[in-house]
Amino acid sequence: MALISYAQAACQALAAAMRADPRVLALGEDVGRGGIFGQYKGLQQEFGAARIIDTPISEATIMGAAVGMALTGLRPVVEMRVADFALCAIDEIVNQAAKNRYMFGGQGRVPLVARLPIGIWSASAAQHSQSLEAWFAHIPGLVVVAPATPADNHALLAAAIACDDPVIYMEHKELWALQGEPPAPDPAVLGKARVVRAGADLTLVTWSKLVHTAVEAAGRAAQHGIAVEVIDLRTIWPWDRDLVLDSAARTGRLLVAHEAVQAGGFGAEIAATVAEELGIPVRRVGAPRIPVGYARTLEDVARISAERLLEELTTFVQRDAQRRPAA
Amino acid sequence: MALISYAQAACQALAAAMRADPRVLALGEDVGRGGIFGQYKGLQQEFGAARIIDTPISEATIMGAAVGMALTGLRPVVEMRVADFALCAIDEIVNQAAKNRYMFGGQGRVPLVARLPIGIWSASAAQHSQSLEAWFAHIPGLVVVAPATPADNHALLAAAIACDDPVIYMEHKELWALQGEPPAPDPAVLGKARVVRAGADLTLVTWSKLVHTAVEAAGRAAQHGIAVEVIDLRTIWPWDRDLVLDSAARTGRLLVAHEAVQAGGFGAEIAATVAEELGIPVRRVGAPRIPVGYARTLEDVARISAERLLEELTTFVQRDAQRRPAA
Amino acid sequence: MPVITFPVNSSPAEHLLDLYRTMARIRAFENAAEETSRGGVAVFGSTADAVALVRGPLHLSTGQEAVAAGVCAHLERGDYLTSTHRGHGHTLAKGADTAAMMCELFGRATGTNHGKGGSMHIADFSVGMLGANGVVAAGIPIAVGAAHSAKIRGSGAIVACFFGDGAINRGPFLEGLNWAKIFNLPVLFVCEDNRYSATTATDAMTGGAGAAARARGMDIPAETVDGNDVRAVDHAARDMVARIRAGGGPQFLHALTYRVKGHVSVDPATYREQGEVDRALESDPLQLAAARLDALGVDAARIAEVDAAARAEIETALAVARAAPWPQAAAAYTDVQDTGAGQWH
Amino acid sequence: MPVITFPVNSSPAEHLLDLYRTMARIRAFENAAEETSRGGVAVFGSTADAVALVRGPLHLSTGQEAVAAGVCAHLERGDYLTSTHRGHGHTLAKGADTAAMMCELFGRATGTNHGKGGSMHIADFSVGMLGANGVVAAGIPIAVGAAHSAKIRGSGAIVACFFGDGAINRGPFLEGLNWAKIFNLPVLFVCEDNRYSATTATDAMTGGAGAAARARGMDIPAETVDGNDVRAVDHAARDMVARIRAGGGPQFLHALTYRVKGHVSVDPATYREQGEVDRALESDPLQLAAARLDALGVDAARIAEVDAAARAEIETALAVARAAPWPQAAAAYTDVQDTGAGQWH
Ligand SMILES: Cc1ncc(C[n+]2csc(CCOP(=O)(O)OP(=O)(O)O)c2C)c(N)n1
Ligand SMILES: Cc1ncc(C[n+]2csc(CCOP(=O)(O)OP(=O)(O)O)c2C)c(N)n1
Ligand SMILES: [Mg+2]
Ligand SMILES: [Mg+2]
Repeated sequence: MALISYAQAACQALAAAMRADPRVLALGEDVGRGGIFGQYKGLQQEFGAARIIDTPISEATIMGAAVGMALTGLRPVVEMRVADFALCAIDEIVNQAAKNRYMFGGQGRVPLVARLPIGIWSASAAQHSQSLEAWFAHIPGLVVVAPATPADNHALLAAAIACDDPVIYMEHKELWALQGEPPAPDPAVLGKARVVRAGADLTLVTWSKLVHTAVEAAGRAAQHGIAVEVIDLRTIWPWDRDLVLDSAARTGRLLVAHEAVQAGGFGAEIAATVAEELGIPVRRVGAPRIPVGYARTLEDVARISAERLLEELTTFVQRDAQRRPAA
Repeated sequence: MALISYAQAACQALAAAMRADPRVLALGEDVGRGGIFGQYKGLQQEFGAARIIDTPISEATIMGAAVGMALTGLRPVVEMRVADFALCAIDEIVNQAAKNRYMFGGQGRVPLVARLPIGIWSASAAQHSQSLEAWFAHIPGLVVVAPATPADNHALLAAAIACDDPVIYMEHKELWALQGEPPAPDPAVLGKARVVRAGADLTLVTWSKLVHTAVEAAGRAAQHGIAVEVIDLRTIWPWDRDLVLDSAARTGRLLVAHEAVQAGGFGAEIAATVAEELGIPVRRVGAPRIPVGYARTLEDVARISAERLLEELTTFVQRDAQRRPAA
Repeated sequence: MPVITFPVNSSPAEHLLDLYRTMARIRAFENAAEETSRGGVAVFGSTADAVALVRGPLHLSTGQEAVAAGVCAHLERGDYLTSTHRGHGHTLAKGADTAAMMCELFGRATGTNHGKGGSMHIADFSVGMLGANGVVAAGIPIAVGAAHSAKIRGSGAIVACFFGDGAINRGPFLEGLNWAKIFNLPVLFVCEDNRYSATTATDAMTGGAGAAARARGMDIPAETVDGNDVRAVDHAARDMVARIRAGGGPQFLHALTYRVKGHVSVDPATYREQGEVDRALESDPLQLAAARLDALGVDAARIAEVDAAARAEIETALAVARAAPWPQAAAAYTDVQDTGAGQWH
Repeated sequence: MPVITFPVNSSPAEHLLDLYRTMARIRAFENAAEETSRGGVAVFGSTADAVALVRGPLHLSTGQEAVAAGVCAHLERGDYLTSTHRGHGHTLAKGADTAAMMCELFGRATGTNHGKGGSMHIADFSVGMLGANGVVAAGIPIAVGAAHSAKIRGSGAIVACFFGDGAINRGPFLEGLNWAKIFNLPVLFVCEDNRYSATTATDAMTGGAGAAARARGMDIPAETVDGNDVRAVDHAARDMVARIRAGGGPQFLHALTYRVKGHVSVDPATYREQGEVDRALESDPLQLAAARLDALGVDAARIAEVDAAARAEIETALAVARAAPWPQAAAAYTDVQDTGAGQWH
């Protein structure tokens, strides 16, 4: 079967949703020319300018208008280009989209999908490289999704569009061109993680682009006799507590890795939960608390490499095995 | 000695800083009439409208202009009224103030203090009740401070104004009228926590208004024979890791409590760190992941009471003592 | 687009009496809210009295009733409205039930928002009232989106978007007006210019001639009217709404009025001259309308009847609200979100 | 305020040659940057070539040089400037060293930002250039704050605030202009209208007559000029800067130009007609200025000399940049913040 890119997969999921449901539409800057990552390619030709809506550079109103649309019977997909620019629309996301249903006593629903790509984008420096999934997981009312593969970018986007809650949908800025297996037609179930690789020595929870790094590190760890169970979280909120706790209880060790800054990252939530619930050793790997610099030597410091992951998990397992040889 | 209110203490610290340094000024809505909490009372009379600057309702530009002022030799104190409205100025805080120094290679400094009061404000519902300190702790470049007492609101504000970094200064919306001991003249040291009450059985880390709740709960726990060490974190970033780890290592149990939503709150960072470093039992108490409702019955669900804290810490200590009787 | 039928205009006197009735009901509602809120507002560093019936910030539109009444007279039930923190008048004029509204202010389970919102977030989606908003100017993009939606769906609905004079200095004002203009959306922007933004006189904070000039700078037709003269508002709104329904795109109504009370109910507003307030009280919109009704030959008894009916309606609303149940604590966990329901910790 | 002395104007021909020189240097700089960036931009889903010297998004101002040159000719070193993602021209024209700039584009330790910013964040505070910005319109509030600061400190400095035609639809545009107006600040707003916002023709996204009309809606004096005619920009900027220095408050210059290249260097810009581009190329600002210099009797050899000097300067810059050291990995941890330094995990 022909492979498909991460961008194409999302494009197809959106097109399918638009064909099936006239309430679905997309709005944002440059979408009419296919979006700057090709993630809306050909859609305006098929669906017209009234449903693939080019907008001014007005992030606050792109998001705010989507709230108004969602409240009145449409299901907008909101293009924010990168999560960094969505910082111009935070009131609209947090005070309006997320709280609307609750604050007004359930009179309305805000079924929108806001696409906020995260991650370091090679050589794009501090204002185009942020991973802010932890922020949105902290906000009641929001669902937070971060697909790692083309297949998931189809299945999860389809699920997000079908969802009646506002969904913060965080693709990764460096995965657009990634090729992968063609997607299944069915939407995913939001909130369900996926075991990418089974293993008995350590549970490694991660998401987004780092899933691929984790798989690589796990492969190399296996050569050193360490069996790593890699879990792709897929949905950051609600996260799949049961699956993670099950796995961690079995392996007895939890490592969470994410590209976001480690301090205050969502890894803290997972590590803290596992520590509270299971009392097993936990560790986190995230970016240092520094902005992302432009020069490659600087940018690399903010990236989590497979080498780094391998080193962290090896040290973790070895130290812990020494400490508790009976375990 | 006469007691002083939390609002007055901040007012005095700002006035003292303005007298000592002509570069210090304040800007924001309604500051000319003393601010809506009296936290700028009398200042425009003393310092004039050019230094206590009334502004339009333009949060993005209040913050952005402060960045421009800070870069060019002033030391602005930025009034945001409540953290919730600062959501209209997030690009300016995160992409501009926090990253400026780094992104431009250290050419400039952004010595500003942004006042973003947090916490539930009685009967003010979902858009005036958020505690978002975890967000800013996650952002490289920012210092995050949360004073609990009048004395600290003097000492910490003085330190924040003296600091060359952008400081997110989070007073509590329900502490303005709190009376307390008059402050010492010296500024605090940012990043240093304070042991409010010593105890050997459990370390309870908290900040802002919950410090008072924690002290009450600790007093009642003492009557049940549980000695709680209460730590007021004061600075959320950089947080006083050493003090917390020392205490937790001594007591063998860590409980973090905050008024913010528990999921993704800063308690996760502390709990995860302590679990990683010490491997001791940890627990967190925070608000459920729900917006704050208006009716008191609903609002109360989002509040952390002394009863709740007492129950959590008692259960924690008792269960843990059973599990590890030798500890 | 589907055809919408409008109510046949009654005689000028009857129409004005209808407008007067709306204003009287708003006035009575807010007087009652103010009365039952005494001690309930924790603001300016004070602590809320636990026993007050209406608690939290209460923003009264006393003296501004003509704007809500005059504009909403031209809205259908299926039309939408977005409001501000000062939204009682808009909500009532759009057709919400006053008892349900009072229950909301009292924080009861039977309130329009089931006690989750209170005064500052009052909403009645069943009559198209999409909500008061605690964030200045935040209703503007939402209004524009609702109008965009109506246009896309071809529902024929229009949107009335209310905001204050202070809101025109926030970014979403520009963005929202621009959006409405380029997509030619059916939205009536209504700037309720009561001259204050909290404790600040807005004029000194506003560059240029103000609201209408900015709208015109984006080629949105704009008119400034005496917002205390309900007929002036009514006429301007009628014409603008007609243009909007005819596909003419966004229109902008700038209504000059005055905030008679403090910013919130407990604000003594000592930052302004009493003389200024006194002068403003001389052009109270209800008194102006009553005088005009008189001139049109409407019997004083009929006006008194309307006043009495309004007061009686609100007495009933108070009684209903007093007797209404509180939300259960469990309700704090409902209507958060569907996905992950139950995972609230 | 302290007195500021201005350079005595040279003859019109010499002044125009100075402007031409600035434009030629910008053109040479950007041509070199484009050349050395081939394969280095990871955009439109492609992956960056690891060996390219200039990497990441590169926004060229080719064809727009007259705006930077004409405006900056009237700025002192102590004046400030805020820029956009398309900021090479502004930086150079404000007086930054081209070798340090090229080092920054190459990501070297010797760059203006020590390799931390790259093209999109180029800055040289030592000449008052407060930074290019990756967020559209974000420079506007910063500019306004710098102007406010200059006024408060009585430094006599003014601020030139550059932004694109797309930026006028973001909220900070309104907020910043309003702020500058009410505080009567020394700021020159410069809208570089190159007709595109990334792949989108800005016109269809802009309600009303555009930038200047909006400024006038706030009573800020505004003028629209041919932004490819460096003399037009120069004259307008001269007069506006003089009014600003005289305490006249904010002024607004709307410069009509054209984005000859794609949005970023790798954008083929297939969304527009080649004819449109061809027509625009006919009014290339350098060619226009050269023709005018010729008409003023300036020898062609002198112009060629300027061109050659510009190219030579940039060749040197390239050589310096190629040889310059990378930042150490440890530098990734510097200039984050003082408080808690070392606690970066
Ligand atoms: C974004 C934002 N900033 C500040 C506030 C605080 N605030 C509430 S109402 C108000 C004044 C609003 O003035 P205006 O728009 O004229 O409305 P009015 O109160 O006069 O009806 C302010 C500053 C807010 N709610 N939201
Ligand atoms: C807030 C924000 N939204 C979107 C973008 C993505 N973006 C970068 S440049 C650009 C176009 C800007 O157009 P204009 O202001 O006319 O400047 P030009 O590129 O034409 O110089 C866009 C949309 C951004 N950088 N910031
Ligand atoms: Mg007002
Ligand atoms: Mg442009």
